[in-house]
Formats: sequence, C-alpha cells, structure tokens
Amino acid sequence: MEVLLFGIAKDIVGESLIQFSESEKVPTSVSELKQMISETYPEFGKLSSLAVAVNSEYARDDVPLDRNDEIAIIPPVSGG
Amino acid sequence: MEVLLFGIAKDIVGESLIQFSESEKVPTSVSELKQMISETYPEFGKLSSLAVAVNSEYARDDVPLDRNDEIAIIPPVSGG
Amino acid sequence: MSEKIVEIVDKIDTSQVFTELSDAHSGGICVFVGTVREFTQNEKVMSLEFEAYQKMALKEMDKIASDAKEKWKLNKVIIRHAVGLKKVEAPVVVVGASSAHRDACFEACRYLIDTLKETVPIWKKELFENKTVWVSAHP
Amino acid sequence: MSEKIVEIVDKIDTSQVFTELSDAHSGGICVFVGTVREFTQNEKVMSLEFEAYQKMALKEMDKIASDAKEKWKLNKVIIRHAVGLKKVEAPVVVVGASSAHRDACFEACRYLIDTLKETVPIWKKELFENKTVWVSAHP
Repeated sequence: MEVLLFGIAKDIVGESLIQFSESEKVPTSVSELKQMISETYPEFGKLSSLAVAVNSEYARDDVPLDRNDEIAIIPPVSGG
Repeated sequence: MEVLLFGIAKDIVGESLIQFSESEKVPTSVSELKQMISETYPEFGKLSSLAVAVNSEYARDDVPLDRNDEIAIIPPVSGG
Repeated sequence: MSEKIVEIVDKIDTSQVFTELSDAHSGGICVFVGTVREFTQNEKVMSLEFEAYQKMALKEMDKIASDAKEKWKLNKVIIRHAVGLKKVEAPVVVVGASSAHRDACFEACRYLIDTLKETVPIWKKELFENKTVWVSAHP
Repeated sequence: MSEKIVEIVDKIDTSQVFTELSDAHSGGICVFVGTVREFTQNEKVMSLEFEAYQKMALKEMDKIASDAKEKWKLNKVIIRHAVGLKKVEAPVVVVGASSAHRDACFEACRYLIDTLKETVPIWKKELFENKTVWVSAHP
C-alpha cells in the first residue's frame, strides 16, 4: 500500500510517499490511517485539519482502504 | 443659447442641437427648459425619465440657466 | 501606470486589462466585461450602437472610479466604454479593480458596472432586422 | 469552444480569457484573477510555490464548474490554476463565467474562487527571505 503526500505532509514525512510493505500492518480505514501517521509523525497533530483522499475523492473516516486504492494525505489546502 | 441632444432626444427633435436665437424667449431654469421642450415636442413626455445637464453635471430643476452654460438634455441612459 | 483608468474608446481590447490592473500590492483582480448579446426578449439583435455625451460621460465615470476608491481599499480601477456600432459578441464595456484581498475587488467591480449603468450619459440603440430601439427610453 | 474549461498549467496567460468565455448568448463576463502579492502580514514575499495533487485537483475543479452551471444560468465557465514557482504580480488562478445577465456571472465567479480555495487540493508555499511557510497549514 502506498500513501501519496503533498505540501506540508511531504515535508513532515520527508518523502513524497509512505510505503507499507507486504509484511507490515496496513491501515484498513481512513481513520486508522490518520491515527497511524499521527502516531509516527506527531507534527500531523498540529495541522489545522487533515483529510484523506481515496481514489482522488475526499473520504470520510469510515471509508475502508484497499491495497489497490490510490490513497493520499490532504493537508489544509491553500490554492487560489 | 444652445441645448445639446443625445440618443432618443436627438431623434425626437430631428437635430443634435436646439438653438434659441437672441430674440427668442429662453428658459431661465432647468424646470422651465424641461417644460418648454415637452410642450414643443410631446414625445419627451413619454420617456421613462428626463434629465438636464448644465456644464456637464446633472442639474436639479431649480438650477438657473445662463446663455453661456453648456446645456444638454439627458434622456434615460443605457450604457454598459 | 495610473491608478485610475477612465476612457471612452472606439474599440475595446480585452487582452491587456489584467496587465493594466496588476500591481505588486494586489492579490486579486476582478473584471466585468459587457458584451453584445444576440437575443433580447427573443428578438434577434443585428448590432448595437452606442452614443456618448463624451465630456460628461468621462466626468461621471471618473466620479464612479473615485467613489469606488473611497468605499473600498483598491489599488487600481478601470472603467472603459466603447462607442459606435458593435456586433454580436463584441465587448462594449470593461470595468475592474485590483485589491489586496478579493472581497474589495469583487464588490467594487459590481459597484462600477451598476453605477455606470445608472448615471453615465451613454445611450444604446438596438438594431433589429426591421426596427431600432433606444434601450430604456420608454417605460 | 468547450463550455467548461478546467486546467492546471505551468503559466497563466490572462490575455485570452475573455475571448475564451465569449459567446453570442452572453451579455456579461465576470473574471477573477488571483495574483502574487508582495507583502503578507507586513513580510516581504519573494515568491510563491504551488503544488497540486493534479488528478484530484482537476476532478474537484470540474465539480465546482459543474455545480456553478447547475446553480446559475451560465454559458461558459473557466477554472485555470497555475503550479510551480510564481513571482510577485504573476497570475496564479483564473476563474470566470459568462451569462446572459450580469447577476449570474458575478455570483458564479465569486462561488468559483471561494469554493476552489476550500476544496481543491492545491498547496501554496510562501517563500520569504529567511523562511518558507505552507499557507493555512497551522491554526
């Protein structure tokens, strides 16, 4: 499973991608993913908001995650 | 005294200017001018509104008129 | 570049307006362009003809631009109107403003066009196939 | 020409936007351009850098354009955002709409930029002389 990172999320992790190997425990829902990354990288807890996109759509906390989904961390947007 | 005409006012009078000769009675105020032209050209009475500008500023009915003023009839505007 | 552009022209060029309103202190530019619409109340318009009392129109446009700059914190303001015969799709008026934040330029832009339509001595004649009509002349 | 233009580009050209939005059924075109402002809270900005989650950003921009077309009677809609490094005064976003009457295009234009800023996954980094800041990241 891969998780795409953008903006400040990329800076916090220091990579543009989080990779979960076959042997690792993978998050099974959006809320679990948020919890896991916030534990590993406490800086996420300081952001104004934290969203997750699944297959390039905003996903609520209860959305399940599959290995083949395109998953992305969406820190507070600031376009325009 | 000359009175400039624009838009439909020009069409009503059939000229781009009303000229009052030296010998003629000239209007001494905006309201008198409005009354005089409405009597001579009843079509003015059918317009949505009728304004007069003196020296290129909108002028209220009680503004006096002088021979040297630049006077204009302002039919309903429709720019933009 | 001037902070206030007020002009009556024969032909409007929309390609430079954002460059004209741009400046280092602005984060937003809002521009409205009025164009000739093909149909008015289901009647096909051939063209529009605009006539201006040029001297007074420029004075009134300048007042509107100044009033907008007093009401909102604007960096640059433009009011440009065309005169003469205009075909369908042709731009006939451009109003716009730039400001640090977008609220001001949006509100000012709306004010500019609304007030222009109320006070500026410019007249529009619609040319249909079989008649011509001075817009707004009659109730 | 397409009724809905949704794009992410390296460089924004503002000179063609009114031509892009023009059509015979529109009497008004309203366009907002967001530009790089030199000062933010009294600090001098050297440049801005925009990063997009391109695939999702285009999807969200398309949703906003479609929603606007449902909410108002619009003829054409444009949402174009730039990515990469942008200097002071550079245009970074263009949104606009054309409609028969001006109410619709003004309201839609405001909706387009407000909603874009809320939902489209694009991130702006301010580059100051001694630091960089991801805008809105922290409370």
